[in-house]
Amino acid sequence: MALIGPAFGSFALLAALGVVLGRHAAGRWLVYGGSLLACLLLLATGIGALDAPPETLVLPVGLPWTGAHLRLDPLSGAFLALIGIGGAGASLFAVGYGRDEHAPQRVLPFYPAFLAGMTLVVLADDAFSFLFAWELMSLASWALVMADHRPDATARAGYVYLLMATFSGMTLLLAFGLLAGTGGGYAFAQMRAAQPAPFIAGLAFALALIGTGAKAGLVPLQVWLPLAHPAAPSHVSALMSGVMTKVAIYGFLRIVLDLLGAAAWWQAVVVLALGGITAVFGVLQAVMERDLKRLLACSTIENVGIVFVAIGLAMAFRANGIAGGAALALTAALFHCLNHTLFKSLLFQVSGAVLVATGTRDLERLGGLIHRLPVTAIAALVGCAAIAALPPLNGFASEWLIFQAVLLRPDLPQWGLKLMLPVDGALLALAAALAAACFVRAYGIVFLGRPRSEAAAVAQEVDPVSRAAMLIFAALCALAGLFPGVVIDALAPVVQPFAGGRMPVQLGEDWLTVVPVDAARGTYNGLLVGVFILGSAALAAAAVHRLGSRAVRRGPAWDCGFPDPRPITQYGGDSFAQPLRRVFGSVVFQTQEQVDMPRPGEMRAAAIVKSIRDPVWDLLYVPLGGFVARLSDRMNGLQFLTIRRYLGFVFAMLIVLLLALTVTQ
Amino acid sequence: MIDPVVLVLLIPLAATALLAAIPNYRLGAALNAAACLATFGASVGLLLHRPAAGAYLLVDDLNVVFVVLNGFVAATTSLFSASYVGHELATGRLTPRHLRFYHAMFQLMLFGMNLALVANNIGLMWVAVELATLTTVLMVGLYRTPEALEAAWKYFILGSVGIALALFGTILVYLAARPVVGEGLDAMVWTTLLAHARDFDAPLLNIAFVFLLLGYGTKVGLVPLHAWLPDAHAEGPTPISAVLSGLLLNVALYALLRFKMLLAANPLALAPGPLMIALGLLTVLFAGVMLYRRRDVKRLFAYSSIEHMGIIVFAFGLAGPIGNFAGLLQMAMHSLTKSAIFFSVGHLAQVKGTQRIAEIGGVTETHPLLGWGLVAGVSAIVGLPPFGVFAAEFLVVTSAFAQHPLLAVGLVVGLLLAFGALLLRLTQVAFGAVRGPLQPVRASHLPMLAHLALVLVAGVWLPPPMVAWFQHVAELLG
Amino acid sequence: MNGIALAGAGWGGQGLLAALLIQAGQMALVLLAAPLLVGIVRKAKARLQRRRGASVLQPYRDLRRLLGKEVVLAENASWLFRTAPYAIFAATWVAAALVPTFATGLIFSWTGDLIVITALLGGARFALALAGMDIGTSFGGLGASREVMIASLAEPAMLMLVFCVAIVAGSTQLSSVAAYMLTQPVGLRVSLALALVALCIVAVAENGRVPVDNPATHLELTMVHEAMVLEYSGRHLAMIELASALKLLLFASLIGCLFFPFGLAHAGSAWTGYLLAIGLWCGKLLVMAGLLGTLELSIAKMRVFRVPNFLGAAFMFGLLGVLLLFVSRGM
Amino acid sequence: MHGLSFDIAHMLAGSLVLVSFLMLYQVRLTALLHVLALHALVLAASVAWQAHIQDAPHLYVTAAMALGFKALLIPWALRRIVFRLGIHREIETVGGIGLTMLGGMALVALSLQVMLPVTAMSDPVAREDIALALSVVLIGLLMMVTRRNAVSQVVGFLSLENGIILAATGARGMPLVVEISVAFSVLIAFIVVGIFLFRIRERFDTVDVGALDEVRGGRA
Repeated sequence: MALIGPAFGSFALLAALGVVLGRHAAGRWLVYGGSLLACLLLLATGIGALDAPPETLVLPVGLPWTGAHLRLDPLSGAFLALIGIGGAGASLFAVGYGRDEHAPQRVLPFYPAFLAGMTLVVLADDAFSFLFAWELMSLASWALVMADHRPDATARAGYVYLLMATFSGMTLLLAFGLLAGTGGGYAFAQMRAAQPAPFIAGLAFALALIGTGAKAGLVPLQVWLPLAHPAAPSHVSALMSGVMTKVAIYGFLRIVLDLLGAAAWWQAVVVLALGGITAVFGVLQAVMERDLKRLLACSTIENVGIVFVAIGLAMAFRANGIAGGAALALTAALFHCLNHTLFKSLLFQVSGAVLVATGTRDLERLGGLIHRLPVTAIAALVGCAAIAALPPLNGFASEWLIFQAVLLRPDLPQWGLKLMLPVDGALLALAAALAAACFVRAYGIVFLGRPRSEAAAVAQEVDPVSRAAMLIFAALCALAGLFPGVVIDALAPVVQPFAGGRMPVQLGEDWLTVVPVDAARGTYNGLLVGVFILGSAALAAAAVHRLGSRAVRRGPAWDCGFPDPRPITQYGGDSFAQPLRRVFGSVVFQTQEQVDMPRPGEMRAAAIVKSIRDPVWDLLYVPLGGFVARLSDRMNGLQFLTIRRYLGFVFAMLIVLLLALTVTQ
Repeated sequence: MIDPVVLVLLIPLAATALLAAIPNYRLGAALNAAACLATFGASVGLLLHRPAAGAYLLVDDLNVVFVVLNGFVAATTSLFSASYVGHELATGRLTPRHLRFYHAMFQLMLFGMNLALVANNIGLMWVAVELATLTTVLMVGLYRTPEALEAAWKYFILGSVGIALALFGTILVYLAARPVVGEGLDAMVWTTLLAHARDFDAPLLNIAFVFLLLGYGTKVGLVPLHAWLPDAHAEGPTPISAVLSGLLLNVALYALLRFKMLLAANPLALAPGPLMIALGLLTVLFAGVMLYRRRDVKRLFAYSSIEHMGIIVFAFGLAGPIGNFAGLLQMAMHSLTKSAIFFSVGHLAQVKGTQRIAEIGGVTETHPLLGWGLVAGVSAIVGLPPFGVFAAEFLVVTSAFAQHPLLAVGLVVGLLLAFGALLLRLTQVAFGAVRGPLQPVRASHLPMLAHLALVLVAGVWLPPPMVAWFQHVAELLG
Repeated sequence: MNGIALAGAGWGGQGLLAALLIQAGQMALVLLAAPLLVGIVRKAKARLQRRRGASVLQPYRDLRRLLGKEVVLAENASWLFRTAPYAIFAATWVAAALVPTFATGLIFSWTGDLIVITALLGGARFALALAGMDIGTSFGGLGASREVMIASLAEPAMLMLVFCVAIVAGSTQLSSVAAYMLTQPVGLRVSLALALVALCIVAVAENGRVPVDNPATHLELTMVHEAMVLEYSGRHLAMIELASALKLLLFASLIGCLFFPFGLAHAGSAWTGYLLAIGLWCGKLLVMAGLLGTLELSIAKMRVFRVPNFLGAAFMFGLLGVLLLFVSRGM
Repeated sequence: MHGLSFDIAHMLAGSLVLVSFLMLYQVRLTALLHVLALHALVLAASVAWQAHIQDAPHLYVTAAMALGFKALLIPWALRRIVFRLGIHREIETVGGIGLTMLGGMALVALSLQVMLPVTAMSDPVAREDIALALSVVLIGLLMMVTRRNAVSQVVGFLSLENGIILAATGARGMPLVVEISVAFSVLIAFIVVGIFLFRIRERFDTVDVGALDEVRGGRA
């Protein structure tokens, strides 16, 4: 806790510096360098708090009679560490990347504020501080989204984003109002102590789910995410996707697991259902997306869904008193949060590097960057493999744990859970496979093949600092995948109070094998899998080179007899996605393709038009927006009445009130 | 040593006379600012030395904050006004003669508002509110354009009816008090009334409250009594818009609160809570919807003021220590924030030569300080942290949801509606492609920054004495 | 604590060395047997078509010839294109080594479970699809695009049947599952039957067999797997061919050890037991090769966009099996 | 004595209500102005009577103002405006006379009903007076709402205000009555001057901001 003060102080100082030195290069170095140090401080504090008793602090600010309560317990510590890692990575990347910022004075002041907001969310121990930080985080990130404010798309993104963020804040406000009761017990300690009636607890749960889900990106509250995350500068996108969604998940955990206490099983069913739908929906959107950063944002939705599935599992087990299962699922959820922070930060950094190098995020204008950006390409490959859940990287480790949790107890007593668990397993499996497809596409189109535009053909590798940041994160992805036991053991004290138990100690196992429950049920050893793959690949390569031919000749690619050297003959992003679009998109997204083929003799070009509709947008937001528009059109007439009419209102009001008075008396 | 409360009244009154006599507008503007600052100084004196309640004047926990706030906002507005009218004079929209009138009226209005705040006599309070209203009517019509006259006329007529209804209510309060307190002046002295309110005839008090609610509610801008408010804000000079939103609405609401205390002190009287909640909710929802079709930037923020008055009345309707505290806090915060917004908007409208939202764009780029000031102001007014309105809205919504879940949901819908509209327009004005002229404006940024800084501080930390006063008042409000 | 030690405890006096030897023996065995299986399938098809067909050893000869040839790389091939064959081979080999072919309880069996095997195959496919896209020809992209579409359904179907089996056996560990199937009176269960059907469909799809793909085709527009490897030559092609042969063997062994586990040796069996198990395994493979050949001859290849329905059916079978298990343990 | 004073006060207040009804009945502006003068006259009488029975000489000032200002000056000024604007022949009401009268009756009933539970009033004169004053106020408001013409609306406002003065003077011993009536007179003077200066012929009604908005190109 002692390090929190300096961290906050430096964030405040850095924000001020950002205002003053916004336009100077020194500002960039100071703000990002300072943020990097502060984030490392947070990381240290967070890791230190994992295994320590909770510390509390009450400051005489905030709500007058409550004060600002801060609390650092293992759960906050875990997420603090997460913010530290993600923040440090983004800051380090930004030291280099920020050089290419068009308007640094629009980014620098808000960047530390954003970090400070997120930090405060996980430390807050009363409703006021929590929401204060929650909304501050939204506001600061909104300002960052608006950094490149000129395009109409940004205006729309920022609008939808802040509106949804405020919706989330308002919903949480209601949830806290319910938990605080009429007495105004806003401190979390009071809320923990209170035992709300089942109905109240259920309502609070629903509100918390909506409120935090809107911020994390649960379907159908995710619409802002693919708009806002890409609009921000890439290092901010990394923070928003990699860290802020986790802070939202923290909010859910804090309210539902901690403040509400034991949950009813139907709540787990709701979380499982939403999580599963979100995972598949997000990745389906990602696989069809042609903007690189939007693709990454959609994939964030998918991962949020996966985490919520894991949390739902933990709730289900907890509701049935299965401590081991709850511990497994919750550990998996937290581990996946960490992993997503690592590889999504990495991938957004990659997208930033690509953007700097080529000036575009459009898949149809990229290609062949593996030749021009060799280091970025390696880091990107690791990130894509990790997010595609390939062993031995980290994404697989956490998804494997979640699958183990799904398979753990098929004999739960409630019918809802009995049905939901296998369905969720199927949805997760589908999501995992689609994620692999999605990132084959992303990597293949961006880095492989031939460049699809002049900019991609002449791209230059990014600066060394950015490269270092990407390589560090790639290494972290690999490390977390090779040694998952370290993370699992570190998370044990976080999980313990909520699950009522913990996973078996992992570090004592032979060869660092991961044992979710007991060895007979299934084990996984990332390190050995990694060693085996590397070893056998090396063995094969050595043997082949020793025993077989080593000769290499370069020649033209096979053109099937129709030589057309233009890169446009390659598969592009849209063409690559076409089979998937036809298989999955036609149902969910009503995708349509219209081919306009000129008749023989006609000289015009053939054309294909594809259309994708977002069902969530169409079914929920468009009608809602239309309703408000119609209502305001209808009501607008009231602005233009005559004075006599307005007097009529006064008169009518008076009569109504007097009548009411006579009736009540 | 003259009593500061007398100074608070005398300085504006003297300045009115002086300013009416001075033809030089530059001197007038300076003197106006000086008088306002002096009044502010005197009001700060009230914080240190609070005179005992008299038959006519009273300074207590409730009004001391608002008197100081009044002094402060008036002082900053006078500074803003000085640069604002300079520009208006340069563009020929106003003449020195207008300004002489304007400055005198400004002080007279200040006098009226201060008098309404410190009056311990409900009759005197009524007179003072009427005075403040009439002076603002005159200033709203200052530009003499058809629209300005239209707005002033509308304001005047609706305001007059409101005044009449408020007077009727005041008479009824007197009638209720007379049998208990006795005839004469004492039966109109608020402190005496409060002391004896327990024994008043409850039905009479109820009827009185209905009339007072409608009468002063017209000034507050409660729907459906709000019609004058948007036009008056949009067509008058911007300093007046700032003062209208920032102060006059508060003064009217303050008057209403005084009477609510009487009702709260009488166990038999009807609880005005449900009525105020209903009116407040209606106001919030209505204003939220109306915000969407606004094309004039000042009218936009006028509707936002209506919305906030709705929230405040809703909060007072909720009552209880939290609801009342939230209402008081919201009053103070709204007054500071909204005037800051009008300072920014006023300069922006001047530089762009229009108040049409569609013709203003990208101002954070062309006028960073004004533009970001507007962004901060709007963020504050919609209730985002780290600004003070957030604390108030937090308290209102949480305590409402604990008591009346459905109503709280309605309130949240209204807040979100308003948020959506304001954010939409803010995005248009502050960001996006640059629209409108680019020349720099000779703006005084100090008032805006001072207000925003205060709102920011209040969002993080409230001074303990103020909290204590508000808590005491919240208790009295029932 | 260990479960792992427990798994290895059966080794008792035989010692670590023997355990390692058997593990290595299995790895070598699958590597050696894989081309043979391909040869047998081809032979079976030829015989059923009343052709003589090439020798069952022909795949070995092909591999040897490919290994000896020089590699012709397309002009803009990157390092990824050159390393991918080894990665594909390694991932597939490790996966194949994790499947108990003739014995359960191998010393490294706890390294990964069925889910890991699925993911390793996914990794190989990931690399292959990327390699297909590296050159920037339309065929590579076409193959990769269709491959990921097929995989996007085949992988979940595979996972569903993994779930199905894992729930029945209470473990995802293949050794445990096989041991369970062997020792417990599992009987005929609807969900296991569904899983078997699903596994067969997935196996057909994963190995690029008719009706999903045709390993013998050379008409570019209908290819999936062959389109991706179109640019490969020499030793690279050899590794890929070997990897796909390994994959076929892997699936055959998987079907064998999950659904027909009789005769599997277990940790601590005598040498004779192991020999018998190897013999039985070869017999199972022969039968399956024959069945596969028959199947391939008896149906026509599907249009690409009918494949999703085919695989969707497998997915649904798997899901249905799991649901039945969740709802009623008796099914 | 007490009974008689009560009766007379009551009668005067009642006549004020009656005259209000008379006002509602008038459709021609000139006639309306005459009734307005009558209204003010009755008010003056009522106030003077209150001054007499309450022994409050300052109320005579109010009575005198009612007589001089409202009964003479204002009707005269309005009459000039009416003639100058050339609308002296205009007849118009919204909803018809009969309906308006019916509404007026309902309002009187309402105000009596509202005042009924008020028990603790020491002196019944006041209670009845207040009930009648409330009727006058409500009818005045009704008139403002139902008439389109600016002048007749001013008349409505005046009668509303008369009702309030009636209430104020009926409240025994109320301080500041004179001041308040002076303040009100100022207000009314403002309105009349406003109509006169800005030639607000019918701006109460027909000229609305909506119409202006079109011209202004959407300043909403």
